[in-house]
Amino acid sequence: MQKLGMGQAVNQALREEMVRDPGVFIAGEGVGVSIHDSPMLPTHGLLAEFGPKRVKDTPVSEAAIAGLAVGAAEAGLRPVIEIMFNPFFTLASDMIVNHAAKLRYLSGGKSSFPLVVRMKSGAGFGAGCQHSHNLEAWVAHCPGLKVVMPSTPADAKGLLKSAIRDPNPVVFIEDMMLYFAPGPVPEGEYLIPIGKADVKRPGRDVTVVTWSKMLGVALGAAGKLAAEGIEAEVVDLRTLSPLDTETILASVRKTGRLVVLHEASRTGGFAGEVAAVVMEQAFESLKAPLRRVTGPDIPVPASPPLERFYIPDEGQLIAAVKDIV
Amino acid sequence: MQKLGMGQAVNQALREEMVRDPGVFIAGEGVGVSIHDSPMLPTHGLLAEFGPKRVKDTPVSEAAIAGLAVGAAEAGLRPVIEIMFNPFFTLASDMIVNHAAKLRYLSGGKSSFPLVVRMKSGAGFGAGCQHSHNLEAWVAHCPGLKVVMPSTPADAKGLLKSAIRDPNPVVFIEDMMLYFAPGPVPEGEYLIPIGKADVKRPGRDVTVVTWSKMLGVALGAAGKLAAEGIEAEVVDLRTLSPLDTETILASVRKTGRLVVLHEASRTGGFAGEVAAVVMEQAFESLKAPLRRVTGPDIPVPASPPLERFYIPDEGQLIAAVKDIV
Amino acid sequence: MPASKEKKLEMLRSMLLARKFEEELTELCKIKNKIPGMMILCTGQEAVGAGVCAALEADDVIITNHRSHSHLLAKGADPKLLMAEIFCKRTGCNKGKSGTLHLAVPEVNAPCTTTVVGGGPPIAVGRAFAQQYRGEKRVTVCFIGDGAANEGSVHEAMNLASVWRLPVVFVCENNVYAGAQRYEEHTRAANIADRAAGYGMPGVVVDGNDAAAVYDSVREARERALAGEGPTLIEYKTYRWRGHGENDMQLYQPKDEIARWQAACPIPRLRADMLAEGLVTADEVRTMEAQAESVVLEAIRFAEDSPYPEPHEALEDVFA
Amino acid sequence: MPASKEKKLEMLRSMLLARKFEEELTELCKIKNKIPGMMILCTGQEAVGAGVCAALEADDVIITNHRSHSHLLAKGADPKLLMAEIFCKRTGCNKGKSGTLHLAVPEVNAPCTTTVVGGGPPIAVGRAFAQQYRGEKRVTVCFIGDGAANEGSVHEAMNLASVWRLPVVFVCENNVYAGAQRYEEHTRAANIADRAAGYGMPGVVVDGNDAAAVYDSVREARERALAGEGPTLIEYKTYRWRGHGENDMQLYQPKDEIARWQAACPIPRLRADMLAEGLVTADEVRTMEAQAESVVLEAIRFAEDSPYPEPHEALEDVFA
Ligand SMILES: Cc1ncc(C[n+]2csc(CCOP(=O)(O)OP(=O)(O)O)c2C)c(N)n1
Ligand SMILES: Cc1ncc(C[n+]2csc(CCOP(=O)(O)OP(=O)(O)O)c2C)c(N)n1
Ligand SMILES: [Mg+2]
Ligand SMILES: [Mg+2]
Repeated sequence: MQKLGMGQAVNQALREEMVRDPGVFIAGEGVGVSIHDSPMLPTHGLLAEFGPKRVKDTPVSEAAIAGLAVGAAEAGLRPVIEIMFNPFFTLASDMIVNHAAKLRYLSGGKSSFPLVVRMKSGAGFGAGCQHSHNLEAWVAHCPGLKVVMPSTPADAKGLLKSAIRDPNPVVFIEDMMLYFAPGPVPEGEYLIPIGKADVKRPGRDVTVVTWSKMLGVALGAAGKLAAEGIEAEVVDLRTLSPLDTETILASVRKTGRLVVLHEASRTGGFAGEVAAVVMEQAFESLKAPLRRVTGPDIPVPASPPLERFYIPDEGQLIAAVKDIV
Repeated sequence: MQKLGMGQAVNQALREEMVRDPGVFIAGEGVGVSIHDSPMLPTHGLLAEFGPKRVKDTPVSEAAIAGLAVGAAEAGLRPVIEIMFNPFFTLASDMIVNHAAKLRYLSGGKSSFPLVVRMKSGAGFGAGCQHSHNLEAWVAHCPGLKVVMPSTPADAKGLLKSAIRDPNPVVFIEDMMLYFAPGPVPEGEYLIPIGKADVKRPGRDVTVVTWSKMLGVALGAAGKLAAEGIEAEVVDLRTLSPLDTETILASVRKTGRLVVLHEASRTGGFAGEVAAVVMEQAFESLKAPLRRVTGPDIPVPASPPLERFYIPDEGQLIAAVKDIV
Repeated sequence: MPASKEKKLEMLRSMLLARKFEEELTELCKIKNKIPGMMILCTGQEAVGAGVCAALEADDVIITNHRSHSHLLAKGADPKLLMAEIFCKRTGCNKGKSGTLHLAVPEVNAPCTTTVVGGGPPIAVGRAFAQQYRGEKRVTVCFIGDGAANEGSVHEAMNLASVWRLPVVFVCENNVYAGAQRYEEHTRAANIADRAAGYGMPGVVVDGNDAAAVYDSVREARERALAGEGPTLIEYKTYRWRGHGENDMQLYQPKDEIARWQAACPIPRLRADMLAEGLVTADEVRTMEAQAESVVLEAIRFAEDSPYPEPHEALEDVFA
Repeated sequence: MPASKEKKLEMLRSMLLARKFEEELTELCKIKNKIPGMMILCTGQEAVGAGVCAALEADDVIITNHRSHSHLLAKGADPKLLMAEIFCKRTGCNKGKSGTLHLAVPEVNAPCTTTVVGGGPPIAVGRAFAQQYRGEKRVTVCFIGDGAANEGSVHEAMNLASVWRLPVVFVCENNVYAGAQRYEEHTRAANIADRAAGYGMPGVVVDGNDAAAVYDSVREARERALAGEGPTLIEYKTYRWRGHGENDMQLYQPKDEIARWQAACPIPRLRADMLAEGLVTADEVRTMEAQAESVVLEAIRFAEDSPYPEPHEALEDVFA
């Protein structure tokens, strides 16, 4: 099987969908002519292949970029826009939250907004809190939006293709550090449905629910725990909204224990939603308290030792698991 | 004791703080000259009393309004800005989330941002989802911000005064429907500390955690439940961030049962945080599953029967409580 | 090409309809709980909607805002469905989900109405981009107010539309107020249209109470857009007779200012011109007025007789 | 009042310092993992920071952006503390919390630096509001790039500053690129300064490689601001010699364009003028260069010798 970084997998999905559907176009800051020239990046080569009509470099104007998507989607095109880094979602958020997500409802179901917002997220590249601030919990708390946050190149490809074909607005969040970690990607066309979690490692003793880059931490920790006889089941949400509560509940009903792991800061993070769902619907199965392993309630600092301190690691996850097993 | 609506109580707090501290000024759309002429509204009469130097009507420019607060606060003034309705928080969110909340951290603690963002929220006035969209969970998921959401006029007054004196950015969210519901307010100066929840009704059978307008629903339901012999303890968070976990935990350790009630839509709402805290730290005390009573995962509709359907009511809360007691 | 007789008749008809439509709403608002939510009227500004839409083809798109009645009626929206939506009834054009503030009528190419001030222009840019992308000979008109011009989104949208030569016409209805704030208090430049040069596009100031002039200016901007030269910003000087909404006490609006602008009402003005030019007779005008009245009264009857949506219908129409 | 001898010496000194500072950073970036995160240099643009800051008093405030080295050095920031912060060390001016992108130096009245493009102007408006509120005879200068000018926040801030006559000077460094995008691809107007008229404020275009001209233009804007007449937008035409960041391959930047602008380097230009005017001797210039070098090398030594912060220090400085 081909080995690709997540950026390359996203790139394949974009290419295939642009070939398939002439209504698909991409727009954003540097999606065409870029300061980088790396084939590891998601939009590499697309300008050369599809030309400036379908690969649109925009001014530094996040609200206009998002509005472009809203209007073009209503007209029946399939915009895939890029918001360079998650903190800049704020600047596009009126268009995405008050418009993309609501205008269909406000029209009584007459207008539709099939658009994709791709967004880079994650800490780990030393740029500090105005570039690194995971806000997936914001997006997941917004009726009318779907939220996808893949953890592997293979998932990213199949999910992005589904997102582009979805008749609704989808926010697709890519942890930038995953661009550079190659993984197997099936050849040829395939789709992964939005709204389905994936058990990335089965286990009987504890359920670890996670998504995006933290999957790697979860699997690493699970391997080490297994060596000590603790079998963690790792559930990769893949989609935060709509949330696959069935898969979560089935796992917790089996293991009786829940740890939620995410990179975003703790208070108000999406772990709370997972905890609430479990506490509502699998209470009788629970044998132990919840543990959350998350970023602390601070902005992401720039200095390497501080940034490492911010990002949850295997040691913290292992300690949390052992605490409740 | 005087009886005031929450708008009047906010007004008193603003007046007293403006008298006390010449660095306090207010700014926003219509905070001075207004289309309304109602003494029930928070900024009524302040322009006449303090003049246009300290009561600043702004253009319709939410980012500039928020930036005004950031810059003026750094200079040592005490800005109190108003974002007219919660959905427009999106337009100010870059300034509030990426700047007010982070610039102190980014400066290594050298610069400070003592500002207050007042924001109207809540459904119930038939304006639909671009005016009504409770996003307190967004703000509470942002390190560097404090989030206050009072439920009574008396709390509003004491909390706003604390917010204005706080050396950090505070987002102060007022449910507009509460402006018109008079309640007792102590005469004279008093402060209510940020970060302290309040048990608004003691009870032994179930803990209802809520905030803002939903307190009324909680107390109404608690009264009816009491008539049936079920004693609900109603915990009013008042501050979402920093969260008073002690008060929540003490209550749940006593009752063993938790219902969280909020008006915001369900998925990703702040109920999740409350649930997670309890599940982490009071697991052994829990006798029953969690119940959440919240707005559904839809935008707030305009038509009265639809909007009523959206807003959680006593019936739903009573049913949820009975389900687990 | 100045407005033909037919176009002038169309404009007069749509102004009469919008005026009557809103005069009735003014009255209905006095009846407690008759109409839920806010009520935002464009009484006195009808020449803008009428002139703009008369200059458009059916397939041209408009993106409008909170003060949309005359725009939508002029674009051909069914008054019954609009009225029912304003009443928040199930038969309304948006099934009661919207109410008066975000009336969307995709049937007449008014697919996205937003009450977020400044929300329209970025969307209009996207709609116009689709027209350009597909090679359609169509334009998108975006209505904003003078106050909206100070939103950042409007700036970003105008710049992008100009850089990409998109077929957009930005229509700014300068009605002197943004809420309770006078123009001079929110903008220092003499005209909003003065901003166009900063985007490398034409900025035009037009008498917004002169329907024929409105028509002409949009025809010209439309030509330019279709020729691939990009957007135009047209500012129409007009006036908001009524308050920001019907709950506005208008304490800040000088009475004589209102009277002055009422004396400059766009409807008698167009009517007088047409009578003078012999394009219409006094009798024909009376017939048009009667028609407008009967259409509006029928719309109100329809709205009043319609049921509210069932509560659980709130759950529909979130996702496609 | 044109720049005095002292002011010109100050500008030359600060340009030499900034140039040396960044030349060393260029070299350090070639050493893997020497400096964490991004590296964004203003090499070639030093006349703007030098000229602007020479025209300011110590109590005047600057709000700068991601490309801030020459601004901060010219405003008097300690090179050691800046360098240590760029190295992400505990001794850095922001204790390693910021790194290179948001260097804040309140000690020299550069209290809020933001790497959110367009984030500066609204904050500058607030800072200038405080100056006006307190009756201080001070101004706030806000640095933005040509690309930033297309952010909505900049529009809102310029409008508000002008309506309220705030003492702000908006400085737009037009260095031809925003990331990999050329000016013509993001803006259709010939100049960013053409936008000023739309806010009712003066817009001035100045050669950004002419330090003395930069100085003059800011003195004038500062006078205007202090006289209560409000903001000015000054656009400096200059050029980004290096890539957007040091990881930029510059494939899109024509080599001959870079060469042309390098030939127009602001440093030899000011030096030549000063030599011709007899304000400085060649020997004195060499001494200044040597001083700059020793300051920079000492700063690097300080940064290299400094410890990283302890991990748990990440938890500090969130709240006051
Ligand atoms: C983003 C945003 N801010 C504030 C409001 C509240 N608001 C509604 S209309 C309005 C004034 C708009 O003025 P203008 O653009 O001149 O339009 P007009 O009402 O005069 O037609 C305001 C402030 C809003 N709806 N959206
Ligand atoms: C809101 C926002 N969008 C995008 C970026 C990424 N970015 C950083 S610098 C830059 C280009 C800015 O260009 P310009 O304003 O001309 O400044 P210059 O880099 O040329 O000094 C971009 C797009 C950002 N930091 N913030
Ligand atoms: Mg107006
Ligand atoms: Mg630039």
